[in-house]
Amino acid sequence: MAAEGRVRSQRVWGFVLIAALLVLWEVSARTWVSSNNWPPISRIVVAGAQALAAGELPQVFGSSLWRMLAGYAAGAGLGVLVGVLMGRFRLVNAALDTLVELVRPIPIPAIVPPLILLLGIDATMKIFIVAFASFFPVLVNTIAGVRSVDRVSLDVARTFHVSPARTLWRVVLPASMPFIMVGLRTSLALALIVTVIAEMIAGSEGIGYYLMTMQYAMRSGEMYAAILLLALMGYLLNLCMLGVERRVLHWFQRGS
Amino acid sequence: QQTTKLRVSTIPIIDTAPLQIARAKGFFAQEGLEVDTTPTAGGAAGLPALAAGQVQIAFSNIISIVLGAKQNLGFQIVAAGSGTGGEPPDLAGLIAKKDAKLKTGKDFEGKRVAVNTRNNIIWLYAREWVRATGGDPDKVTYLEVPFPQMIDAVRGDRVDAAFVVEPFLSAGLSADNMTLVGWPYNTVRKYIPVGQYATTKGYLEQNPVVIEKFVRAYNKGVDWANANKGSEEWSKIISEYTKLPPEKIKTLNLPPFEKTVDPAGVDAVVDLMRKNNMLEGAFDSKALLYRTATQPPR
Amino acid sequence: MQLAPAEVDALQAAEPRAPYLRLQGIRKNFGAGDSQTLAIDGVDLDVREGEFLAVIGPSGCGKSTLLQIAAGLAAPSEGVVSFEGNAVLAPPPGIVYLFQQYGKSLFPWRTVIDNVAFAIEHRPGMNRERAHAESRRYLQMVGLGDSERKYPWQLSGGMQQRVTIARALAAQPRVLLLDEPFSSVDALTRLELHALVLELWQQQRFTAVLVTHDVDEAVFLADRVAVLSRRPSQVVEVVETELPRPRDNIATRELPRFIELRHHLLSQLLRREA
Amino acid sequence: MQLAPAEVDALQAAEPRAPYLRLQGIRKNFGAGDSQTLAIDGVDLDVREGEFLAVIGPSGCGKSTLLQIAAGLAAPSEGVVSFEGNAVLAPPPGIVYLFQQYGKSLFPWRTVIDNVAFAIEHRPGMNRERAHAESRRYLQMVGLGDSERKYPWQLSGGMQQRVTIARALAAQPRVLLLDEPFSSVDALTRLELHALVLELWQQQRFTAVLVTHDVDEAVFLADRVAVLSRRPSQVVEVVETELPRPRDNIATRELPRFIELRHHLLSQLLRREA
Amino acid sequence: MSATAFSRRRPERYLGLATVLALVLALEGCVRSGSVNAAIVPPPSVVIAKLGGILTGGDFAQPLAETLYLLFASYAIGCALAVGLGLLMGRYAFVHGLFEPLVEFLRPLPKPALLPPLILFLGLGDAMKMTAVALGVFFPVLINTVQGVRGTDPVLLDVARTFGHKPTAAVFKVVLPSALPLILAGMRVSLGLGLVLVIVAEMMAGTGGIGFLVIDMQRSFRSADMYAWIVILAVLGYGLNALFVRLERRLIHWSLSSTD
Ligand SMILES: Nc1ncnc2c1ncn2[C@@H]1O[C@H](COP(=O)(O)OP(=O)(O)OP(=O)(O)O)[C@@H](O)[C@H]1O
Ligand SMILES: Nc1ncnc2c1ncn2[C@@H]1O[C@H](COP(=O)(O)OP(=O)(O)OP(=O)(O)O)[C@@H](O)[C@H]1O
Ligand SMILES: [Mg+2]
Ligand SMILES: [Mg+2]
Repeated sequence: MAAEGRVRSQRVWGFVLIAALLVLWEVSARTWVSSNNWPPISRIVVAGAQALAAGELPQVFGSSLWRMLAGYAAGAGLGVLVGVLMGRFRLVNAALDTLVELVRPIPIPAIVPPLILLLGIDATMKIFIVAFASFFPVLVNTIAGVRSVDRVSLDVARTFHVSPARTLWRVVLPASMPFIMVGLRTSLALALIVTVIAEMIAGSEGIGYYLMTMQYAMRSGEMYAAILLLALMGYLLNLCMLGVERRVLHWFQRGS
Repeated sequence: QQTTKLRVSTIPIIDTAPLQIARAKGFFAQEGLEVDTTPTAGGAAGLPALAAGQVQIAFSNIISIVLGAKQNLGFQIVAAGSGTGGEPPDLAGLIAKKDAKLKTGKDFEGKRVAVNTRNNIIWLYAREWVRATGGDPDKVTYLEVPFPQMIDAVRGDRVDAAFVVEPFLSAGLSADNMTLVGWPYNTVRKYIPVGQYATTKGYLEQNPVVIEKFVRAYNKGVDWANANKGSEEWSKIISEYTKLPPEKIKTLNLPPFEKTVDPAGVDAVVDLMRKNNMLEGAFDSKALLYRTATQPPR
Repeated sequence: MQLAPAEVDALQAAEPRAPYLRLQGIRKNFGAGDSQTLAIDGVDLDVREGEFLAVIGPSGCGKSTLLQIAAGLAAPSEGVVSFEGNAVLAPPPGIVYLFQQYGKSLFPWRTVIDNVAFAIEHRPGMNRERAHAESRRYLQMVGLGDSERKYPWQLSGGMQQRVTIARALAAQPRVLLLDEPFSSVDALTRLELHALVLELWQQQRFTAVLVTHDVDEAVFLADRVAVLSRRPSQVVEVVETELPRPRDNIATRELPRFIELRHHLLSQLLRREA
Repeated sequence: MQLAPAEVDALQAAEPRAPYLRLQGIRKNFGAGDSQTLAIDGVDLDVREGEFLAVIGPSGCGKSTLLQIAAGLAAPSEGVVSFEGNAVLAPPPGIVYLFQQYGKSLFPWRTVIDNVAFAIEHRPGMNRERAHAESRRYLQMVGLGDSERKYPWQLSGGMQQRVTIARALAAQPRVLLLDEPFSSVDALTRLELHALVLELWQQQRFTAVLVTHDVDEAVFLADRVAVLSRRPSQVVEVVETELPRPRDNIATRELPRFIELRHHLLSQLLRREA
Repeated sequence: MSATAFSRRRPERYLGLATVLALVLALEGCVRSGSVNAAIVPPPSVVIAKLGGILTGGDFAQPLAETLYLLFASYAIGCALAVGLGLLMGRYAFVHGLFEPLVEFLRPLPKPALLPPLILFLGLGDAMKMTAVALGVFFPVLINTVQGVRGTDPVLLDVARTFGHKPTAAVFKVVLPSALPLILAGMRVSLGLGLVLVIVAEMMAGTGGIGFLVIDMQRSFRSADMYAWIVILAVLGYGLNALFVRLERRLIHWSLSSTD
């Protein structure tokens, strides 16, 4: 707890660092880097403020956010579920392991045509893509977490005749939480990334489409404004996750 | 009268102006069509979506349509989109640094040229331009660079020249130390087809009337575009879907929009594709053009 | 402690009962190939219903392993365990094993009281309040009433150990297998815990098997004491304590039989080298 | 064991020495706000150079905490620790603390011998072979010569505990702080370990502080025994054992002084309730 | 152990193959029955035939080598930096505070969105691709490492202190091994991610490798060839993961021992 407070106060330096980088950006854009693709921060802020005021950006972000959350919830939820089962039961693991490892390296852009065929070009497809991407980090971390659960913990549950299902829920799950949480955080950022990418494939909604259009319209100010806002959104979402993590994992992180 | 819903995959670039105009001016509604345009990035997902039946019509470049038709996806061109006129300017040009002193294809040997994707139309015409101006296209390196990054790439000497489209072309030319080297489209052949609207044989057989209505309304958009190019309303409509600032739209130099596709032009493209190993075996380019593409419906 | 149960007990201890928890020909091998360790080499042991059996033996001889096998937590390499006539292949309902590694057997994400509640919260008809009330009762018995909201890592070693005792007792098992449950507590606490365990044992009439290194403790608590040999371990001898109940911290320990047994067992243990 | 060192020892134990390891006004608070626990409430204790000091006290009173403070592993909330005249703010070279939680203090990714080698492998002039040879020597001393290539989870509780003893001894510290090091071993092993520790203590002339729950052990091994009170703990009394060295398992334990001390300390511990 | 474990694992291994085989057969059935457009999803049998052609033709070595080179280089860079920074961030509150905001701002940014500055500053070559991929590999390993470091048992750290190990030595001897299960989990996530990113980078940069081939075939609607390459990709991913699992078994057998 004290350590957490210390980190929080040190975070100030993190923001100082970011501010310094932004100043460097401003200076570089005004002096030696001259490209339409590298506008000064001040121009980005102005463009961003206008887009925000016009209600354009809030609408764009809102529509992305729900797609992202839907896909993330599905993918991460399934990741934990399948991960716990695969980590715990040999047979489930044997049945799915090969399949998972064959599917994991397939890049989404490569399977866009069949996805369109099966899921259309609208929300369903995008949500699926987000879920697909969120699934694997959670799965891999969950399996690793479940496998690292101490045998004594499991035996305690057995000797008190706790049912296997309840053991999963009350012992295996909390014990693997350090792994699961970190998988969830990895996937959260990934979900955001993939939402944007999926929106670039087709459709006229969301951050991805906005970034794409602004780039092709040579309005790099708006484009970077959206990127910075995206970063901010990711930061805030991660902060929420950290809040959850502090409650769930207080017992784990006392080493720090 | 009952309205028919039609989903059209487009690309939010200047080339699709007539379609957007026809929509904005209500030409489709007059024909009893409700057209819903779905933008896809660079058109990559457009033809797959068409083949999958998720859209009924897709705007795409001629090369992709030919390649798809070759793989028995049943594509049919129903209307003209964009192309080059009888003389420059085109929608795309080859630019380089002034001090690079690049003039002809011969100068390009051993040099690097930026194209948006290899094995596609920009690449094809870049090669053919090199050939047409006395160079060997195989001695040139073609690097894939997204259009928005091409100017940076030239300026940063990552490439020696770029075959770039509007609005980046105008932006590039307005920068200092940049010059136009050539108009590959026009140099290779006048009146060549670039972008077209395609549908599938399956849809055509079931809905010939819908397609006629679509093309008729679209052609009204073409007429309007050619007549009102540069007007306030024109800028407004274009700006609406491309997000380009209106003042920039006014400065763009555009060829006229066409209502028909020249079958000879398609043949020529197919020949070029063969010449550059993009196509093997027999291909009947006549069968690719539905009648609405050569004879505008009354 | 009334006289009646004590008398019954003395009787029960004397007269042999039907097989209750039975270990037959138990052998246990760890590892494979060259690095094999034969931990237990043919142990036969009958635990009688309701008795208090103590097991002593040198460090590393296989006492914990044996208890885990009896609890259905580990499988013997050879031999059979049966409980009330049925083969034990998984932890049978009614048998609870208290781990020697008390630190590891507490869940770090649960508070002390929730750790105790773990033993009972899943039972039919239990809810959170009842489980907590029950757990609190046992925590108070082991002297940890004021630490219920702490986490295990906030407790001293001896306190952690007492939590595991509370948890095992709260489960009210029919057979309680205790693996060095008092190793980390001071003399007084240990006496208090002895009294507590004996009292509950007499009230609830469960069967207790206790592994300990403390010969005094073994003799004081048990009806019978089993002595294991060095690894690979076998049963060297099983002695009836034949001490009267209720037992008293001072009186019992001064009985000639107690002193004699203590001496005998200690010399058994100390002799093994020779 | 020759007579000479024993005589020296008896002398040393009698005559007070210069402050060596000194705890002054130590208080220790855990937590903050409402959930505060005052574990130690003003402890003053001087450990003399070369002496064997035992510390006894009830479970949870703060013995481990006190030893960790003395080792420089934990900071006191108030008070000062000094070692050879210098304030202890971090673990000073020469002081080694042996953890009560032996299971947790072994590295699961290291074999037994590598766990022991951990204590010395980083020293100047050490290489892998020498560290292993040295570690092997100490493992043999604690009776684990044949388990050196096993991993901690393959050992029994008592064996794990002996590994930590071997590790602490291998470090050859000037001050060795032992926190219930013999709690999980059987009677014979315990006697052997007592002999081992005493022998090394006399050979290497280090200072030993031993926390234990076993009063016999405390009296048998120590020069002085400190008794702590319940939490918040204070020093109740420090007794000189005044028993001759070398000590003998049978003879020493039969000395009247031994029996008297044992009785006194036990009643001290058992009385605290009243 | 090995003898029994082996005979027990054998049928299980077939189970995994059986699952895959069943799915492939189901797909074949779907395509053949016409319920799925064969032009977009070619029947597996056709893909396998193409695959045979590629493998016997021998032109798979070159793109495979390019892809693997890019993958290994960026993976190694990304992991090394992530573990290094992760150890520092997990250990020192100041470093954590200094970098955490930046990391958390950069982490959710899509690499395509970073393409403009990447191309602007790094050009079009391997440097740009490696940076993009290494960046993607970097973050999962980093946050897993930080988490692992923070979970190190204080008792183990105190053991190192009491035996007089220097703090830096303790990082390598105590913190790193203790965090290893989490670090390896992160690296395993990143391995899959890295492969995907390499392919995507090759698709976007279009200079070669499997990614370029795949996207090129997709653009020319040669789906059977494309899927043949995707199968190669999938098997590649499977193989890399299998290697990784072996490594994991060696490095953290002590942590996996509980599941025997
Ligand atoms: N998982 C394992 N793998 C290999 N050997 C093991 C394993 N578990 C226990 N052993 C070995 O089996 C023997 C018996 O272990 P066990 O824990 O039962 O001893 P114990 O009698 O309980 O000892 P203690 O009194 O020290 O707790 C030991 O020699 C130990 O090394
Ligand atoms: N990290 C902590 N947070 C809160 N309280 C703690 C913490 N560590 C120890 N305590 C408390 O401090 C007191 C003393 O603990 P300590 O471990 O020193 O006792 P001990 O004398 O060694 O007991 P034992 O003989 O049982 O090992 C205990 O009441 C314990 O609850
Ligand atoms: Mg044991
Ligand atoms: Mg203690």
